[in-house]
Formats: sequence, C-alpha cells, structure tokens
Amino acid sequence: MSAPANLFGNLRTLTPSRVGVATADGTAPTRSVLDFQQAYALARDAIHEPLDAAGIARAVAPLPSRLVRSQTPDRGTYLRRPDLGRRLHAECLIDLPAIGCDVVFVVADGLSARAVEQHVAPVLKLAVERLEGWSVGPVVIASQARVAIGDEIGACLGAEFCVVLIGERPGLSVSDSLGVYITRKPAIGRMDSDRNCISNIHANGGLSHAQAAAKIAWLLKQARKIGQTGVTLKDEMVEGVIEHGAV
Amino acid sequence: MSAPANLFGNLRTLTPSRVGVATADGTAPTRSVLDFQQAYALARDAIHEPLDAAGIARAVAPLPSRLVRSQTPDRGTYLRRPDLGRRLHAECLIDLPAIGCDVVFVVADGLSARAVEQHVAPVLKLAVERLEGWSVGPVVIASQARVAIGDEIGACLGAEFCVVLIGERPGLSVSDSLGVYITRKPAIGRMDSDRNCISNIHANGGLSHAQAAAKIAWLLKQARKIGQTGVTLKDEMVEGVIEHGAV
Amino acid sequence: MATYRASAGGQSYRFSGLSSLLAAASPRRSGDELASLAAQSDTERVAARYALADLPLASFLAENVVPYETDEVTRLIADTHDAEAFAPFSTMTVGGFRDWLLSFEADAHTLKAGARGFTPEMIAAVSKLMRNQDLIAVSRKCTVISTFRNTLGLQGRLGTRLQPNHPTDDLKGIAVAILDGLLNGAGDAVIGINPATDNMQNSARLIGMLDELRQAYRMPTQSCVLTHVTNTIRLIEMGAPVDLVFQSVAGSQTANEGFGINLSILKEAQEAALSLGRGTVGNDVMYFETGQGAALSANAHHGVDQQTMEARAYAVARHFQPLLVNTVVGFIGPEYLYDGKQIIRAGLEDLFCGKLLGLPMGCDACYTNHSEADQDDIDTLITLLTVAGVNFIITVPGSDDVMLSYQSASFEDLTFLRKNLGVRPAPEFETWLLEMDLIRLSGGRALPNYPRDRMLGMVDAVGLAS
Amino acid sequence: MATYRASAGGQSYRFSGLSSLLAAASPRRSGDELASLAAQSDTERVAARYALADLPLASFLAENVVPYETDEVTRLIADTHDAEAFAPFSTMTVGGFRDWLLSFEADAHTLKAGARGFTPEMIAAVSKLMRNQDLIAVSRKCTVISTFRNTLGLQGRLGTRLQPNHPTDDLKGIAVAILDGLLNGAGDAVIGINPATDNMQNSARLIGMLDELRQAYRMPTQSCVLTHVTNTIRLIEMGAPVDLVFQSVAGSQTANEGFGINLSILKEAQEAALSLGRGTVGNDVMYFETGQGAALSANAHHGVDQQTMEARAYAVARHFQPLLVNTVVGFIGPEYLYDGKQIIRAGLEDLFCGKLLGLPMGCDACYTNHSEADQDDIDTLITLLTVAGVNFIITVPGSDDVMLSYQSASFEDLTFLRKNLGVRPAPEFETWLLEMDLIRLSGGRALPNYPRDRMLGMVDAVGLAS
Ligand code: B12
Ligand code: B12
Repeated sequence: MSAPANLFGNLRTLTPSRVGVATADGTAPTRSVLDFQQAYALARDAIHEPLDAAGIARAVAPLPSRLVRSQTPDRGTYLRRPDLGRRLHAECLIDLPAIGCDVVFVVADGLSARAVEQHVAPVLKLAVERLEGWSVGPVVIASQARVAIGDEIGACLGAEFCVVLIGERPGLSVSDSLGVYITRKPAIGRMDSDRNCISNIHANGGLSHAQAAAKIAWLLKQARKIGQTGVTLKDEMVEGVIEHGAV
Repeated sequence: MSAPANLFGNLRTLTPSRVGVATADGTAPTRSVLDFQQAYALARDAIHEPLDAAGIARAVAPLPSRLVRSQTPDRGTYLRRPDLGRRLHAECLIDLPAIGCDVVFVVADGLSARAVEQHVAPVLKLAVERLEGWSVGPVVIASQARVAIGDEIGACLGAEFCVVLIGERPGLSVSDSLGVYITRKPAIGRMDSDRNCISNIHANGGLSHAQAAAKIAWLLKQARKIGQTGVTLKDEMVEGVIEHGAV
Repeated sequence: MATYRASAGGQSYRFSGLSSLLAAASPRRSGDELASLAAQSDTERVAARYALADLPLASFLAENVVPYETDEVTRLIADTHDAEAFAPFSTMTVGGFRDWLLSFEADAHTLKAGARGFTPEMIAAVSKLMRNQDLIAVSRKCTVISTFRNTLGLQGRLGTRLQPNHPTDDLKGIAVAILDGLLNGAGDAVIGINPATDNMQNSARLIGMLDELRQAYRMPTQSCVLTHVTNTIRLIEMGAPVDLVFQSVAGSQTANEGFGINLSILKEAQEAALSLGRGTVGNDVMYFETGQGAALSANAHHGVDQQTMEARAYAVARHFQPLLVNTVVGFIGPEYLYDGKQIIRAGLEDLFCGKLLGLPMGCDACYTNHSEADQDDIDTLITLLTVAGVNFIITVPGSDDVMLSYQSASFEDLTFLRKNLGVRPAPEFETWLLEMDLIRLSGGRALPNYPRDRMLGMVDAVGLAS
Repeated sequence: MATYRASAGGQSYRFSGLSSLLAAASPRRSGDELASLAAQSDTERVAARYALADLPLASFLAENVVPYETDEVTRLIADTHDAEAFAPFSTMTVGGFRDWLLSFEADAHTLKAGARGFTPEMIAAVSKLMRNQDLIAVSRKCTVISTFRNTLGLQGRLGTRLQPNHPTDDLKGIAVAILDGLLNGAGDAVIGINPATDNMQNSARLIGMLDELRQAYRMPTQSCVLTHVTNTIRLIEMGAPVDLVFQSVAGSQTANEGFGINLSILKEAQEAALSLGRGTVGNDVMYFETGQGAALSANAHHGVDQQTMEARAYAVARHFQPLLVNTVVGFIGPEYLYDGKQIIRAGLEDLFCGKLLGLPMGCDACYTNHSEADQDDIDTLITLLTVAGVNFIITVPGSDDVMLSYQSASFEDLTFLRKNLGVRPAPEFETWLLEMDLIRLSGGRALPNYPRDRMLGMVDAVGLAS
C-alpha cells in the first residue's frame, strides 16, 4: 500500500465513499478494482430479486394491506417499460374501492425489493405513530411498480395524500436504499414537480428509520397546512438537519 | 463532388471496391456513408433468409437429392453454435445409407441461402459434366449447416470425395457469394487443412459458374491423382488464372 | 405537416412530419422504442437518413416539432434564432451541412459564428447522419470557453467536476471526498454536491462549508450545491455564498414544468446569482444538467425522439450563458439508453450537439446497475470524449456515487486521461495545483507526501466550523 | 492440477486447474460460452479474478495449460522462456504484476527487458484483471519497433496495411484500390493482398505486380500476397520477388495443423525469405495474423479460454521476429465475439498481450455482418487503439472488403486518426509522401490535384505489364 492510501486510512471511516483509492502512481490498485467489480455483481443481482409481498403484508400488520401489481408482466419488461410500471393491472382495481382517507401508504418494489423488505415496516410504523388524527388507508403493496403508480392507487382510494415507499436503484455501496415520494391529490398524470421526496433511507450511512418517519410526518403536516406538495412545499424542518457523526 | 472523386470516376468501374470515397478534405461524404449503411442493412437481412431446400432439389434435378438438416434448432442458435451446424440431426442419418460413390455434392446454406439459390444449380451441373466416369452420389441439401457437415455426410454415404457448396457470409458488396470446399475421405474430425477451397463465386465481379466448375473438376482430378486434398494439393491449374476485364 | 419519402433496400417509406423523420433516422435506442418512435428496421432507418440528408436546413425554421403556441422552449428557439448567423447555411441540406462540418472550412471560428444560427433540431438532425468519428472530429474543432473563477474549455484542457456526495450530507464525509479529489487534481470545473435532502438549512450549511474551504485554500474554482433552483433563489435571498445556480433542464415546457421550472424562474435565478458578483475571471453563473430520456419520462416529449428533445434542452441552457452544462448520459436507466453502446453513442451526440449550439459542454459518463454497461464502457467513453475535446467530465471517489447510486468516472480516471492524452486542468487551477505541489506537469513519478499531509487538515477544519 | 478457491458475494467457488481459473476470470465472451468455459455468473467471475490476483506469476511456469509432451507451442514457450528476464517478476502475484504494469516503473525500457521473461499465459492472466483503460495505458507505454524497408512502431506513429483485395484478383482492380490508399497516405506497414484464389500462377502474378509498382514509384514500403505459407515457399523457389511471408497462426499445435502449418514450416519460410535479403532498413520478414476463436473453431483449444489461446499464438509469432502481427479481431463471427463491446475489448486485450510479449502488434479492427456490431464500433476501436499506441491498423477502400466480406477501417479513417490524434506514418514513408506531395504535415487544406494526376498512371501501367 502506498503512503497516501495509508493517510486516508482513518479518514475512510468518515464516508462510505471509495476515497483514497489511488496509488502513489495515481492508478486504482487491483484490490480496489476487484472490490468494485464484486459490488457491481451484487448490485445487479439485487435488482432482480422478487418482492415478497405477503411478507411485507405480515410485517406491516396490524395495518391492513392490499396486494396489487402493475401492468408489467416480468422483470425484463419492467426495466424497459416504465410506462407499464406506473399503471395498475386492471384486475387490481376492484381491490381499491373509493373509501376516502387522509393518506394512503403505497409500498412499491421499484428497483430494490430488498430495500422494501428491510425498511418499510419500521418506517411505516413510526410515521403512522406521528400522524395522530389522520385517517390512514390500507397499505397497498405493489409489485413491479414505479413511483407514479401511487397516483392511480391514491385516486382509486380517494386519498388526499399518497406516500409511496419505493426501492431506489441499487448502487455499489448500498443496494437496499428506500425512497419516499409524497403527493397531494394523487391522480394519473401528476408530475414529479407535484411531489416531495425523501431519499437514501438505509443503514449504510443513510437516513435512519426514525429520521425518515419524522420527515414524512413533517412534510405531510406542512403540505396540509399550505395545501400543496411539490416544489412549492419547502423542507424547512429544523430537526431535518441530520445529526453528523461516524458512519 | 470534389476533384479527386471525379478523377476516380472512370477507375471505379474497374473494381467493385468502394474506392475514391474521400472528399478533398479526406472525409467520407454523406452519400457514401448512407450507401454503406444501406448495404449493411441488406447484408444483415440476407443472413437470415431461410433456404428453400425443395426449390434447390427441383433446380438440381434430374440429379437425385436428399434433404437434411443440422442439429441447429434455429437461426439465432446457428450463429452462436457452429458445433451444432457441423453435425447432422439424428433423424437424417437414415436417409444417407452407405452407398459408396466417388463424389458427393453437399449443398449447405451456410450464411447465405441466396448464394445457394443463385449459383448452386448451374455450378453443379457444369461440374458434373466435367466429371465423366465419376460416380456421383445424391445431392445432399443441408439446412443450417457449416462446411464440416460434409464430413459426416460424406462418411455416411461412403464417398471418396465430398464437395460442399456453401453460402459465404454476406458482405456489403455481395450477399450471394458461394464457396466450395473439397475434402478427400470425409470423416468427422477432418481439419480445414485437409480441404481445398474455391471462393467468391458470384456475379458481382466474382468467379463465373463455368470457372468454378472447371476448378472443382481440376482439383478433384488432381486430388485423385496425388491421393490428397488440403494444403498439399496445390492449385496449379493453368486455366485457373482468371481472365481480367471489366467487372 | 410535410410528408417525406425515401427508399432503401428496394422498399419505399414515408414519414409524416419532421418529428417522425427525425425519430426514424436516429440510431437504434431503447427510449425511442419505448416511445414507439423508432424505425422498425435497419432499412427504414437508412431510408429516413436519405430523406433527412436531402432536406434543406431551412425546413427546420418552417416546421416546429413542438407547437410554438403552447411551448415556451419552441418560442425561445424561434424568437432568438439569429438569421444572420444562419445565412451562410440557408441553402444547405442536412447532408450538405454534415459534409461542411467535416470540411476544413468548419473551424473553431466559423463554428462559433454559426452557433446562434443553428437550431437544436438542425443540429440533432445532422448528428443522425454522423458516425462516431464524425461526432468526435467536429466536437474537437469546436471551442466554447466559459469563465467564473477560472477559464474552462480551452483547447488541450479537460475540466472536472469534483462530486463528493454523501448519503446524509455529512460535512466531514464530504470533506474527505473533496480532499481526495483535490489530491488527484480534480475540481476545476466545480466542486459540486448533490444534497441528499431538500432541506433548506442543510443546503445553506453545505454552501457555507464549500465556500470556507475554497477560501481557506485559495482555490481558483467555484462551488455549487445542486438543489432545486427555487431553493437556490431562496438561499441567495438568505445571504448564502452561492457561486453557481444549478438546475436540471429539459427540452419542452411541459418537461420543465415536471421539473418545477420555467424560463422566467431560470432568469430570476440567473439575475440573483449575477447580483452577487462573485466571479473573478468572468460571470457565467449557471450550471445545467440534462440527459436523454428526461422529457419522455415526464411524458412531455410531444412525439419527438429523445435525442432531439435533448438538443432542445441545450437551447434552454444557452439562453442563460452557463458556465457548465453536462449531459448525465447513462444516469436514468436502460429504458432510455439500454447498454454501453447506446450510452457511448448518446454521450458523443450530446457533446456534439451541445458544443455546436455554443454550450460549454461536459459529460457525466455514467451508467446505472440496471443497464447493460460496465466500467469498461466508461473507460471507452471518457477516452473518446477527451479526444473530442469535452469541456469537463464528472468525477466521483472510486467511480461510485454512494448517494445517487450510479457509477461515473473516478479521480484516477482523470490521471489516466492526463497521462495518456496530455490534457491539462484549467490554467488558473493548474497554477494552484502546481503551487500546492499537487501535480507535476511532466507526468513523472509520484508526488511527495508533504502537500498531502498539509491538506489533511481540511477535514478537521470542517469539523470545527460546523 | 492445482485447485483454486475464492469467494465473492458470499459464495465460495473452486476452480480446478489454471485453465478453468483463467477462463472463469475472462470477461463475458460468446466464444468461451460456446466452449462451456465461461463463468456462470458475475460473482463467479469476480471470485476467479480474486483467486487469479493472488496467484504467483511463477505458477504459470509450473503448470502448462496445454501439455508439454504433445504440443510444440507449449514446448516453444517453455524452452525459450528467459529466466533472467523473468527474475524481477518471479515473486510477484498476477495482481501485483498488474499494479506494477500501471506504475511509473513500468516504462518502455523495463517492459522491453521483461518481454522474453513473460509467457503468454502470464500476460493473458494479467489482462483479465485490467480494465479497458489499463490495457490502453500499458500498451501505450510499450514500444516495439520492427524494420524492413521502413521503421514501424515508433512512438507517435501509426502504420497502415493497405488491403486492396478483389474478388477475382483482377490486377487493374487491385491497382485502383492501391492508388486510392496511397492518395490517402496508407500503406507503410505493408501493401498486402489476400488472393481470392489459391492458384500459384495467380499469386506469382500478384507478387510481381506489387513489386513493379513499388519500384516504379520508389515506395519505401513492403508488399505481401497473403497466400498459404507453403505456397509462398514455393513462390520463393520459383524466384518470385517476395518481401514478406504471411501466415495465420494459432495457439496450439493442433490448431496450427488445422491451418496446415507447424513451427518447422514457419522456420523454413523465414529462412527462405531472409535468403532473398530484400529488406533495406532491416530484415524482419514475417507477417502473421491471429484472432480469438481460431483454435476453438478447429476444436484445438484444449479447454483453454480463447484469449489465452490467442496470447499463445503470439508466442509462435515472436519466435520468428515478425515485421507485422495483427489480430483480425472481429473477423470470424459472433460465435467468438458477439458484439461491438466484445470486439472492442478483445482488440485492446490482443494489442496489450501482443505488445507485452514483444510483438510489433497491429489490429484489423473489424466485424462481420452476422455479429452485432457496426461502423460506430470501429470508430471507437480505432480511436482507442491509436491512443493505445497500436503499431498499425488495416485499411480497405471504403471500409468494405469486397472479397473477404467483412468491414474494417477505411483510408478516410486514417485521415481522421492523423488529424485528431496527431499520429504520423513511418518516417521513411512520410518523407516519400511529402516528396510525392501526397500529405501535408500540418493537416491543413486539401492537396492540389497534380500529384494525384501523376499517380493515376499507375493503373494504366499495370494494365500494360500484365
Ligand atoms: C433517476 C433520478 C432522477 C431522474 C428521474 C427520471 C427517471 N425516469 O428516473 C432525473 C434525472 C430526471 C431526475 C431529476 C431530478 N431529480 Co432526481 N433522482 C433520481 C435518482 C437518482 C433515482 C430515483 C429512483 O431510483 N427512483 C426509483 C424508481 C424505481 O422509481 P421511478 O418511478 O422510476 O422514478 C421516479 C422518481 O425517481 C422521480 N424523481 C426523480 N428525482 C426526483 C426528485 C424529486 C424531488 C421528485 C419529487 C421526484 C423525483 O422520477 C422518476 C420518474 O417519475 C434519485 C436518487 C436516489 N438514490 O434515489 C434522485 C433524486 C430523487 N432526485 C433529486 C432531485 C433533487 C432531482 C431534481 C429536482 C434536481 C433539480 N434540481 O432539478 C430533478 C427534477 C426532479 C423532478 N421534479 O422531476 C433528489 C431529491 C432530493 C429530495 N430529497 O428532494 C434525489 C434524491 C437525488 C439528490 N439527492 O440529488 N432525478
Ligand atoms: C472466416 C474465414 C476464415 C477463418 C476460419 C475460422 C472460422 N471459424 O470461420 C480463419 C480466420 C481461421 C481463416 C483462416 C484461413 N483462411 Co480463411 N476465410 C474465411 C472467410 C472470410 C469466410 C469463410 C466463410 O464464410 N465460410 C462459410 C461458413 C458458413 O462456413 P464455416 O463452416 O463456418 O467456415 C469454415 C470454412 O470457412 C473454413 N475455412 C476458412 N478459411 C479456409 C481456408 C481454406 C483453404 C479451407 C480449406 C477452409 C477454410 O473454416 C471454417 C470453419 O471450419 C473466407 C472468405 C470468403 N469470402 O468466404 C476465407 C478463405 C476461405 N480463407 C482463405 C485462406 C487462404 C485461409 C488461410 C489458409 C490463410 C493462411 N494463409 O493461413 C487460413 C487457414 C485456413 C485453414 N486451413 O484452416 C481463403 C481461401 C483461398 C482458397 N481459395 O483456397 C479465403 C477464400 C479467403 C482468401 N481469399 O484469402 N479463414
């Protein structure tokens, strides 16, 4: 190992980033190249893992849940046809009657079923706890789904707010990162500018379950106050500043 | 058009090559780039055209023929699995009894069914005419086949010589070029060094049917004389020097 | 809407409207297939190119691919078109334009003179007739210089964005990544953080930290926190030391609305940043990112192929005299650019279109783990881009962005490019690197450790400041 | 046969024997899949690379991938191994070797000194741990010079084979193609015809024509008719003016037998050509072509992956001090290299392996119409190869070889490379081109027509001579 790499030794613990890779000659050493390739192989595998929807349903209980799927027939198609991943399969509509509620939580596999399995249940539980007085619809667990599937689901159920918890694309350092997308008056055709996002919920130096839940609740309450989600709803939550420390 | 391109005008007729392409600035003009791409699209189509084996059988009549196929299930597999294209499908063996003959002609689609359809019948007819006194086996028409399938066919039939007429890979300027491969004592496991080859039989400035037939006959006769095909059989045919002229 | 006809391979084809002609002439691409716009066969594709080659460039002034009435990007393109600059090209066909671009006549000077006469659609069109080498050769001839605290885009120079993202925006974590980049000589284009959260206070803190570091080490470069433009406007109002305003932009009004922006918001932001007068060498204050597929993803592509939409995004960008524009070429996923080949091609197209339209064009040579690409493709693309004279590339520690979850070029890749293609950093930044003993101009052996030791303090300093 | 173990992604794998380890460590490739040798998953591939990285280079001296007893190529490799040259590397692992190759210590001098100490298997092994950029960076550092009537392989130079094939070997047709190449400044590596027929008289005629042309125009280059080596031996006996002896070679004795050759035939041919003493600057008289897949195609790969077999072919080549060696990288078809990505990678691997083993390595950057590649991939590959310091590339009129039916680089591509990467022809040939007014060193505007007019006579002359 070359000197600068050693110097980085202690600093490396401050970030999950691949810092201090370069040798004294400025190139990436064999070890780091192979570690990178290993991470790559694993990330690619993660994308194809199927969602255990029934398991999620059990995990979120006692909250009631519904299992739905998008119009995507398989994973290969899912990757190439986001349009299909945004729409409910026709046969699922019947399970989503217009009950009306303040908020519906939609759990979507997205690009990482693992993220959903690791983080959804605790985040959901903590968030619901903070939403006292809100009527919460059934948790809708959607397979082969994209963020925008929440628009159709929320509209069907007649929810004022839709909160989609979705597996973000796996990276080399974390393949179970959860993202949250909050949309007021969900309806087919909503734009991303109509939503707010909370990202990087995971245990490898990301946002904790409690932090995520707190932010979901803050954003929902603020959104209700100003009657808006999206770019006009600014995250000015003071506790929102994340505590800093070791990773 | 730039000056040097014009200068090439007359010379271009001397070769099917894409000569004189460069503009005065040394780059390929749009027209030639698109012509190239058109030719590319056509060549790629040619590879996938299926062989009309029955049509070939009619065309080579009154010579008797047998239709066989390789172990390749489809064209996609054919391209990736030359090993399968070299072997007869088991169900075809019964059609190839050990009759014994001096020479068997095998017609194989190879990479260009079009070449086979355009050139096999006349070349075969002219070649057989020149082989007076030779016992000629049935013409075996093989689909999804490679050169080496002739080894198995020839061995089954007990032929002393096997002459495979096969579609060469389509290029941008000619997609119906026929190749001929001659092997003495055909048997599974023969190497390419055991064969002789005649290539580029086509009408776009290539070898004529008559020339090809003459060379087949010359090589067969010489091979019988020295008891060998392959690198030790040299093409010293004097008429083999092709007449030169306009393309 | 005009109808275009052409034949190829003995078949004749018709294309109704410029949009379908442009789409059919595009190289095969998953995004256009997703949008059902792609040619159905290679021969149809060639036919479309023949038709396109014969089309006068002026046709693009006569027919809009997105309606003028309902789209402010189209209006921007039409209303700011410089007829005088276009005059020399007014009788050329698209095919003739390609030949001209490849000729000796097209040089840094004539290309610059033409830029405001070219519309994005013209440039997208001609790119569809070009091979990879044509895109490289023409991009290389085209020089676009932009300035803030240093001079970017000079010939023989390659800038880098140092991208030190962290999953929770931890200041020390970010400082370590910045240190790593600087030790490898990266960061002249910008030190730019994508904040993990949208929290305003958090962004303010990041901006403050970047500015402190820059001043402490007297770095002749600029910083940026890539939050939403409306946030940055507020941050400027709050008095944050903002160098550059960042925003993602796309090629139609609707797509931009999907990003929560429009031209007047961008104008407002530019004016706010200009008012701070923080540039020293110059005052190009905008930083834009684009990428094929964004418009289609927002269902805001108006039946136009993704590469033409991308070029239209450049028309948005150039209106605001940016310091930096980069396509994030393989960032979204396989639904728009399926594999390494499509990403490489798109990267070269984007560079070409951006530069010809007069943008200081960079590229984030990248891919996601759900597309069929790997680091070999990035090696290939950054080499080609550097030959093609890209203004800057994105670099992240070890190629792995731990927050955005995708792979790009690394700091080591920059060393590879400098060693093997002889490119150098922006001159002001180069002087600083030399002063700090962080690079050796000759290439040469490894550097001594003392400058590195000296800079390690950076991370501690950040700890104290926060 | 040793067993190697490693784990990746939480799974452990074992590989029995060097061959299966090397194969599993190879990048995904259709040929290795055809041979049922490829890794079954990406994690298995990485595991194999970890194992390979820890393997001492010396292991390759202890275990032969093809048996010594039955294979003369293995015997050649083992018996000519230079232990002294290997000494500095004798304690390195394959992974450590990669790091050394990328270090400043590895330069033209040390690489040259090591070449005879490296076996093809060592070099193939280390290439499997390298990214595209590593292959480029190391190839570029490695200089191999060869000479006949000019000097090939100097830094900053790019040679070209001018390949003027014709479907019936028509002399005038060939002359037109040669003229075209010369007008574009191609042909310093060799003017080399693949004869359509194997007819002896025909080859003699072609050799005569090439020699006449060369003398008439005093071209400081060499010619070659690429017929079978046994034919060339006879032609030399017949008194034909043979400059270079050509032959395709492969990496095992059986594969070479499939080509109708063995080492003693090659020796005989080399001696015959040397006896003619036709070189002026030097006397490297052999020209070899290789290409991944040839051994497998002949079922002569002995369970070894195709890239390692390819490197073994280089051991055959280097024994005969060649002027030229080139991989014909995408020539055979998709069963060995499926698409542009595999072809590009293989091209870089072959260049790297060839150069490190001490060969004057060129590349025919090419593809067939049944593989998934196109001219964009060739643009990409020739750009990368030139950055990587390839000794020469193949050029054919308009990229289209009308006899061999495949596509390669064109004469115009050479102009692209010269303009954009600053590479120049072999010095003797460059002087001649300047004298003939066929190039301008500065790049600059188009050349006047008179030198071209003067050279048009070439084609008529050929008509008279025949
Ligand atoms: C891919 C991506 C994009 C793509 C989206 C297009 C597409 N088809 O995917 C592009 C490049 C266009 C993009 C743009 C922007 N993005 Co974005 N993006 C991502 C990324 C890397 C992955 C998202 C993902 O995996 N989604 C899961 C898949 C399965 O779901 P999907 O339905 O296919 O994806 C949808 C959402 O991802 C959504 N989306 C993407 N980005 C954003 C941002 C916001 C604020 C919202 C509400 C929605 C949204 O667009 C997709 C299509 O509808 C995340 C980072 C991460 N690690 O997750 C950042 C991220 C979500 N984006 C972010 C930002 C800030 C933006 C921009 C606002 C930047 C800007 N200043 O303009 C813009 C505009 C977004 C908008 N309003 O449309 C931030 C959000 C921060 C926050 N907490 O609010 C993130 C977390 C990255 C970051 N930290 O900078 N983005
Ligand atoms: C591909 C090819 C090769 C490949 C073959 C490997 C493979 N798997 O395909 C490689 C690069 C290894 C090769 C090598 C040689 N080839 Co070659 N090759 C061709 C090419 C371009 C296409 C053949 C084709 O499409 N076949 C049809 C497909 C469908 O059948 P296949 O079963 O897949 O292919 C088999 C045959 O093509 C055979 N084969 C290939 N070349 C040769 C050459 C001879 C003499 C023989 C007997 C067989 C043979 O190998 C393949 C596998 O068994 C032709 C030119 C053309 N336009 O056809 C030249 C061509 C056939 N080859 C030629 C020559 C001279 C050679 C060499 C002898 C050169 C040399 N001096 O070493 C060597 C050695 C050949 C041998 N004895 O093995 C000449 C033959 C001239 C003649 N009339 O005899 C041709 C016509 C090209 C030329 N004019 O230079 N070749």
